[in-house]
Amino acid sequence: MKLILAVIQPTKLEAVKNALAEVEVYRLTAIDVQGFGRQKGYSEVYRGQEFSVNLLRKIELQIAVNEDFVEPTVNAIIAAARTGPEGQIGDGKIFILPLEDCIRIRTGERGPEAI
Amino acid sequence: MKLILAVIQPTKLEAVKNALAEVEVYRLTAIDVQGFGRQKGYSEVYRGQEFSVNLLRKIELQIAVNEDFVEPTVNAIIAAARTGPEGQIGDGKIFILPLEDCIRIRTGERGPEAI
Amino acid sequence: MKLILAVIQPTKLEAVKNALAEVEVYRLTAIDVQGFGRQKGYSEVYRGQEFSVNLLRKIELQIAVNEDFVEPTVNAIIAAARTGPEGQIGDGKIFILPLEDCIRIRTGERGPEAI
Amino acid sequence: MKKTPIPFLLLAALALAALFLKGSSAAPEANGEVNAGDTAWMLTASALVLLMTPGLSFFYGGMVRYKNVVSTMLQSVIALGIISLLWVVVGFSLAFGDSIGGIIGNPLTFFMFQNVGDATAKLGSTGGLALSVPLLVFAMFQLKFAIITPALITGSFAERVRFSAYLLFMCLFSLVIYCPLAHMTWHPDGLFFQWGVKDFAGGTVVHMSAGLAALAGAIVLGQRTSHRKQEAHPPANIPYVLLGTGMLWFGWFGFNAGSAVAASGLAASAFATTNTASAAAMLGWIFFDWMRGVKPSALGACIGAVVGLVAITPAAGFVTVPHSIFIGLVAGVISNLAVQLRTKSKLDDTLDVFPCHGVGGMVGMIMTGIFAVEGTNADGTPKGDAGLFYGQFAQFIGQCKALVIVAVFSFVASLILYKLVDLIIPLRVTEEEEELGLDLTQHGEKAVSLGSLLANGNGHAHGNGQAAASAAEQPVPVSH
Amino acid sequence: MKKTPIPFLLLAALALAALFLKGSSAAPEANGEVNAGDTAWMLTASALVLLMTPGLSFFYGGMVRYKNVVSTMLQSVIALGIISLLWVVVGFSLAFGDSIGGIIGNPLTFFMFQNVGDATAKLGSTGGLALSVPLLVFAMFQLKFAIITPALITGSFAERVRFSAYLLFMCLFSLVIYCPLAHMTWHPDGLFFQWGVKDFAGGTVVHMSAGLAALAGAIVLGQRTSHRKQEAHPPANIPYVLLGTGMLWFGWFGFNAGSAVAASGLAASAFATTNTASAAAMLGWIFFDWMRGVKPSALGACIGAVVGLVAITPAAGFVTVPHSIFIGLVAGVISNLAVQLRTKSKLDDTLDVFPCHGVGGMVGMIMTGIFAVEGTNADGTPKGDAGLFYGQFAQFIGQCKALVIVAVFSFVASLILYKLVDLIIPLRVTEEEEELGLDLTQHGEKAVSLGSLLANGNGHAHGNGQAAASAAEQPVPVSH
Amino acid sequence: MKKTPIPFLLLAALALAALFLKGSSAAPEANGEVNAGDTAWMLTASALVLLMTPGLSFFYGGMVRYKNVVSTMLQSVIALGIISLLWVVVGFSLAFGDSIGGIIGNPLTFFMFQNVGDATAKLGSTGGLALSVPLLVFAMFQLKFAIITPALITGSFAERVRFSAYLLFMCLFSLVIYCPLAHMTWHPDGLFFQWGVKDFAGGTVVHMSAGLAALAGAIVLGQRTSHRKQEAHPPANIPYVLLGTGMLWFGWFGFNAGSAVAASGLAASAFATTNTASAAAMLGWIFFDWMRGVKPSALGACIGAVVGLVAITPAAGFVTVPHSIFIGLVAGVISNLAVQLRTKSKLDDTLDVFPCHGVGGMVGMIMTGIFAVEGTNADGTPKGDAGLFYGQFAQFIGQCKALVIVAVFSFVASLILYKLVDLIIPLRVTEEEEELGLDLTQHGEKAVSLGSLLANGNGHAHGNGQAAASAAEQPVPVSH
Ligand SMILES: Nc1ncnc2c1ncn2[C@@H]1O[C@H](COP(=O)(O)OP(=O)(O)O)[C@@H](O)[C@H]1O
Ligand SMILES: Nc1ncnc2c1ncn2[C@@H]1O[C@H](COP(=O)(O)OP(=O)(O)O)[C@@H](O)[C@H]1O
Ligand SMILES: Nc1ncnc2c1ncn2[C@@H]1O[C@H](COP(=O)(O)OP(=O)(O)O)[C@@H](O)[C@H]1O
Repeated sequence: MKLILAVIQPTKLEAVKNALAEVEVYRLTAIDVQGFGRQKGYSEVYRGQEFSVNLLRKIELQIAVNEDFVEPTVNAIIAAARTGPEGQIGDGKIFILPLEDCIRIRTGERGPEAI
Repeated sequence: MKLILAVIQPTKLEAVKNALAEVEVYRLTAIDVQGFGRQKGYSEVYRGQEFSVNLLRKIELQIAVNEDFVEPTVNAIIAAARTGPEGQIGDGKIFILPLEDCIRIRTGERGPEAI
Repeated sequence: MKLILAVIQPTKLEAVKNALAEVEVYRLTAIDVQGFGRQKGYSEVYRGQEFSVNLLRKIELQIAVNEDFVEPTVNAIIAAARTGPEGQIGDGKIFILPLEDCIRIRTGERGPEAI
Repeated sequence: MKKTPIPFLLLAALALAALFLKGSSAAPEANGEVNAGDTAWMLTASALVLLMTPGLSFFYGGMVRYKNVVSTMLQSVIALGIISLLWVVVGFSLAFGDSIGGIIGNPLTFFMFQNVGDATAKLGSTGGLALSVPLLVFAMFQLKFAIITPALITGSFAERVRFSAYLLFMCLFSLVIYCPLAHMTWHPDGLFFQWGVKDFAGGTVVHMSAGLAALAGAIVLGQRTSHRKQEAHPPANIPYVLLGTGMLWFGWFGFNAGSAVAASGLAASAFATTNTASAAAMLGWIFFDWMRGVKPSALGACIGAVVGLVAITPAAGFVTVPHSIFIGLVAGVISNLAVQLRTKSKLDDTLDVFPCHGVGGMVGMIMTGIFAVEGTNADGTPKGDAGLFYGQFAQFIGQCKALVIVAVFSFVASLILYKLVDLIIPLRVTEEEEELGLDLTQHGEKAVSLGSLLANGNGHAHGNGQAAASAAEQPVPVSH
Repeated sequence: MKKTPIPFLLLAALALAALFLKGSSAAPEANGEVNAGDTAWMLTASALVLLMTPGLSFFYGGMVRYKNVVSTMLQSVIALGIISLLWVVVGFSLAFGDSIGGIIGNPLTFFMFQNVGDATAKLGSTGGLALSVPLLVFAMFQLKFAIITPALITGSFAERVRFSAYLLFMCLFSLVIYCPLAHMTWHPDGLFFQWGVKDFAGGTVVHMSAGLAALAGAIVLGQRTSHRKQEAHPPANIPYVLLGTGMLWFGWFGFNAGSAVAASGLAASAFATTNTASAAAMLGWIFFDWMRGVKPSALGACIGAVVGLVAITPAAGFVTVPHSIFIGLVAGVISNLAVQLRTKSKLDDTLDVFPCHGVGGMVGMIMTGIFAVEGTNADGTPKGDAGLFYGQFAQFIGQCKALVIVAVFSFVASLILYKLVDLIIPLRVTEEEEELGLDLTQHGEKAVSLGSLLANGNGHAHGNGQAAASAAEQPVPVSH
Repeated sequence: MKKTPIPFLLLAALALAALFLKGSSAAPEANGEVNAGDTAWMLTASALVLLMTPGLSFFYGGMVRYKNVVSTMLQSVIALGIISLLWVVVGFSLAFGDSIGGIIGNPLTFFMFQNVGDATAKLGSTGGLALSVPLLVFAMFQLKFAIITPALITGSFAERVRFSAYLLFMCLFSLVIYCPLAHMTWHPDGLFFQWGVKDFAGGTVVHMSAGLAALAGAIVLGQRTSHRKQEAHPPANIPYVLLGTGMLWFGWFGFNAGSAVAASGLAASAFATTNTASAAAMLGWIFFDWMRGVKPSALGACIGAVVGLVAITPAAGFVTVPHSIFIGLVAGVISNLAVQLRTKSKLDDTLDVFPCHGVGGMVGMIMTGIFAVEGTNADGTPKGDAGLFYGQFAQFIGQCKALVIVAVFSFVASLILYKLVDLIIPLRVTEEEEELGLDLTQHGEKAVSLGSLLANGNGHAHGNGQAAASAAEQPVPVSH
């Protein structure tokens, strides 16, 4: 089992969810995050002074999947989360972590069953 | 060492915290998340049109523990986070990740000591 | 590759970001979290009754790095996130997780290249 | 959701009926007695009192939890719609029409505001109430009082009442409880008026009636699930409460000083006592908290100020400015204690409507009986209506009598109305809807969207209502 | 960002010019005809109407998405600045100066408010409009109408208009469309006034002109990207909408009852019909929703109430109270249907300004033609200006004529003005700025900072505007 | 927390004392000179000025950081409580009682509002101020000015002042600085009044006194820790600032046009100049920003508008409308520059009270000396009190003299008062409390709870105050 973390543009959430549904990944957890990366920020004004802000809002998806779903999931995310055919700076990252166990609270099931 | 991620119902936070304290787990980090799972959403109205929302608010707990605390922690969470005796869809999941190292910033201690 | 999770005081974010930049770590993802640890909370008043709150706001940084960046990153965080020379309760924790793969959505690159 | 045509059909029927009534002329000619200065003030005062209802919606809306903010606010604001129409149709007549036994007005006197424009500016069989403003202005001014009264009640059953049931209750309350009380108290042929009961701007009619109906409501609807579980109920937005308090205080000048129905010395006096009592109660509340070791809070200051406004309401034009300090302070401390008692009890009066408006109104009525200064008759002789403080008893006893009657009547009658409504439409939402919040389940709305996932999705559906065993994939069933 | 000196230089030039005009005396002596009561009411009414503009900013600001709240609000509030100055310089003259062919006022009559203080309180060649208040009060009262009209339009192109282009458009709209319409309708020598068209407080001048300009604006600017993609547009803050509605309702008493320009029975009547129509439309809207299976929402109640206020505006002083129920209900239902139609169409009138103000204004004008009661001449003979309902046709036909002329004129003229402005400054921001939100890109601000990372950083810059292939590390280019 | 009984005991003692004063009669009979129209306007104006204080609380509260919103708001609102009572007890007497040497009023003249109801509507030994409204109305109108003045100061030491110390300072400021200034300026026997200093509605009394006390406060309390560290201070809520500005602008019509103390041409004139100056300053501020390459912001527009209102305050009834454009623009630009200077300095005047109110008030006083038009005596002869612009010098010099005296007096006296207070109660909270925010540490409250973890828990306690070496598990020590 793996835990996939995908940091994406907030505007792509809907598209990614749909793409995941097509590869039969229906369950995930989403988190509001702020990214610092190569993409640069913008400036704000306060009391007549401009100051710059370099946090950019992103969404992180956490998706626990069984081994054979890893590649389809990754590919679905890449396809749906890319801005334009060539992608844009700030489009995000996917991280794959080993997942040792998974438990469904409702039933107490464990392991691949519970994903 | 393991890092336990537990996605639970927001209403269960208090109960889970108490259950963890009973097994002597006092430290944890909590995050507001949104879950997509089997539990379905609700509908909203805007300018006379109804539209449906399928994100549901959850809380994710991140708990770093030493090996021998893993099972007690998992059991405590399951017991406290379940809705009713049989559990409900939407009650959540627990994920167990391997944790290679842990450092206490205050002292610089590392490893199981620092958990 | 490793995924470093660092829970820090919100007031230290700026300092930690700068310290990381000095060791050439520019990319990271930040999350608002609430911590329960040894540091205690405060009390609130509502309709004339006081009640206590024991969640404390923290920031969690998620930083994916290649092996040789792990130690510099950890050291930079420790140095910048500590309150005062001796540190304070509540200064936070760093967790190091194994990271199996990393994919840049924009280009599709994988592995250490994509970090 | 279910299609619910009845409200619209009733409204449409009303509009059609109204169509075929030759109304009074659009612009009633001011007769000789109309004074432009007084009219200017009364138009202003009417507008000010209108603003109190949105003010109340913020005062209440900021105190409930984030998931019930919109519903709580709408419960106040909707009264602007419902009561405005009821008032035009029969409400004003029931309150100020020709008296039927001193208990209620004749519903036909001003049915559909017929005759309001044409009426001479006198009310009462002996012309007891002679106005220097168009009757239409008086009718609109009084309307604003009728609007805010049911809105006040909503604080007690907030976070669990069903919207449709509340609408029905509001209509019944207004016709069956509010209008008779207004008639008895303010119509020159009304029972209390004849007895000489002093209620300057609505201590009984508005605040006690609302406060007692609130008490009955909290009892009938029962505790919120979260209250039973002793969960914390963090107020959604304290700045809203501060804003609401500011709007209420501002509007209350219309309420109290407007009750002089003229831009006169009496209005000035009511203005001054109102401001002073409110100030004293505001400080009284938070200083009392401070004395018992609780931090002086903004919420406390706001609630205190409103209690002061409530308590001075019946007394405003009858007492002196220095005495209004005393009245405000006493009311603030008594309501503060009443809230503490309520907190320790099992009564779930969500926003303390009874301890604040009910108790505050009673304190005000009694204080009026104590501190009222003596009036003079037309021939200059004293009226003998001074308060206990000035060594006279009659007024005080009269006030107490009215107080008891109003309290009992309001409480019992509302109890009956709640039960009646509950038979037709269940008053309380399901436990699941309560958990999800009324905003979402009653109105399909969320108060705030900050663009983040979190602030967007509220309502942590915990699915108690779902078939527990089957893994049913249906949406959370949300009733209308 | 780019330094943009022109606005400041223009303003400075104006201030210098103003300096060397010997103004009228500071405190115009009230001549004998000035009535303190009427003046008291009109000062109050002017202040009330001023408050409508901040009220509108909340009504609109709460409905847009979180990232455009500040810009939407500022678009209303800035009108207080721009139009106030324009009005002093030439606006009031163009609207109420000596008539040039019944179409527009002479810009020199009250240029820079010269002569306003000294003028006798009469307007029109035959003294058709005799005031009992200082002309200066009338000028300030009318100013508030001129302010809110362009502010109303902003709802239609919200979330995508460039601030600087909007400022330019607002100036032109006010001078070229608003002032002539005000002149024709309300100046005694104006065309419509002469025809006997009835528009009590601005059904054509304010609401139809704004509504049609809004329609043109939505067409010229085109759909928001998010609208084209059919994304959800969750309203940022529903309590803001409720607050705005409360402020608008409150202020509208100044708007409508103030249009009697006296604290009179006519003011009382306008006050009453205004309140009643708004109540009927509020309920009409949500009950109609409910009937078709949509939950009764706070947003619906608010929009409904405002539609009722719009529709009664031209009729307020001319119809009876019972008829105002009918007017409010009909307007509420028609606008509700119009919004539904618009939602299904591709027209992106962000906040439904056309279906609410445009259509509401038209309904009001027609209703005035139907329900106006007959006026009387000085000698007591009837004027023959009653509505269709009373069996007379002339007034109704006159109203329709005016309606068509105003609609066509407002629509076509705004279309031209938009195109003109667009040549000078592009009306629409870039797609990237739209995505980031106008708050950040036009004003460098964020509505709310809750201290968390999330609420702090808004604007999820998706970088469409960046050179796609090169990995350029420049900040997102944000135009002024 | 610690039990703090003193405030309550003082309040209770006051209420008891008040009890045994035979107050003046409740409803002062209007004597022959009372005009209902003027009274209507002044009642309204008093209510309007009251609303300015909640307005200010939003204006300020929206600009501080999220963790100090409630405390900043309460610091304004609490003045409604404190000053209202002080004013009744001795404040009004000190300001408008029989003059003691032209410096201060006799505290017994209207002690506990005795004699206010009965007083003839004349003030001053030679009856210099003859009112057409009940003296009680005038007293309430003036009260509202006394309330807002200390509230204005709070912007300068926001985010670090201790609540209890502030309460004490406010009382002293009001009695020692505000009342004498009001007496000298507005009482017919007052020093400045006798000199012929023109201050229509409080340029010196209200704005300069507050502005200079603010400067002293910022100096005495010192920089916020976050300011020293040059952290960003994102404003919590810009819509609040817009709302506050709207309420202030609305209320300011009461402030300035009400200062005519009649519904007269003078009121109309003050109304018009007020609106115009505010508009000019609003645009001046943001257009000036734009010219120097800073985006035109909502915050800028709001601050600009308020500066315009401040600057026109002393001049409102004395200058012409065209000149008010110039006054507004100049004030806007000067304050904008002053804020820029302040930003570069180490002075931590949190919300720029000195650059806005202090400087704005000074600009207004000088402008009055320049642009005042000549008054006429009762016999029609000119008073010789015109401004520099009209070629006369005396008035201008007089204005400058008063300006210097008021500035020095307010600054020095407040400096002493701060030091005094600091001896009794430390003015500043601990560094730890500052970090946690005043909402939590002073009042135990949080502005907003959105139901998420994040928005619930604010205050990121970093525990500086904890014993560093020992791993003490005590709660963060939070002083009262
Ligand atoms: N090494 C990393 N560790 C943690 N988060 C990262 C890392 N690299 C990128 N991210 C996340 O992904 C987002 C997009 O990264 P960015 O650098 O803009 O992409 P790219 O690598 O395509 O240039 C960042 O805002 C950040 O949230
Ligand atoms: N495979 C998964 N990956 C990530 N998060 C998950 C996954 N499965 C469940 N979750 C989280 O747990 C929550 C509860 O899941 P749900 O599907 O309702 O439970 P169940 O498995 O009992 O039907 C979801 O809302 C989601 O946040
Ligand atoms: N075992 C843990 N698992 C998850 N989070 C932890 C753990 N220990 C500490 N944290 C996080 O780190 C923060 C600081 O912890 P704290 O106990 O105050 O530090 P210390 O270990 O120095 O006493 C906590 O608020 C919590 O968010």
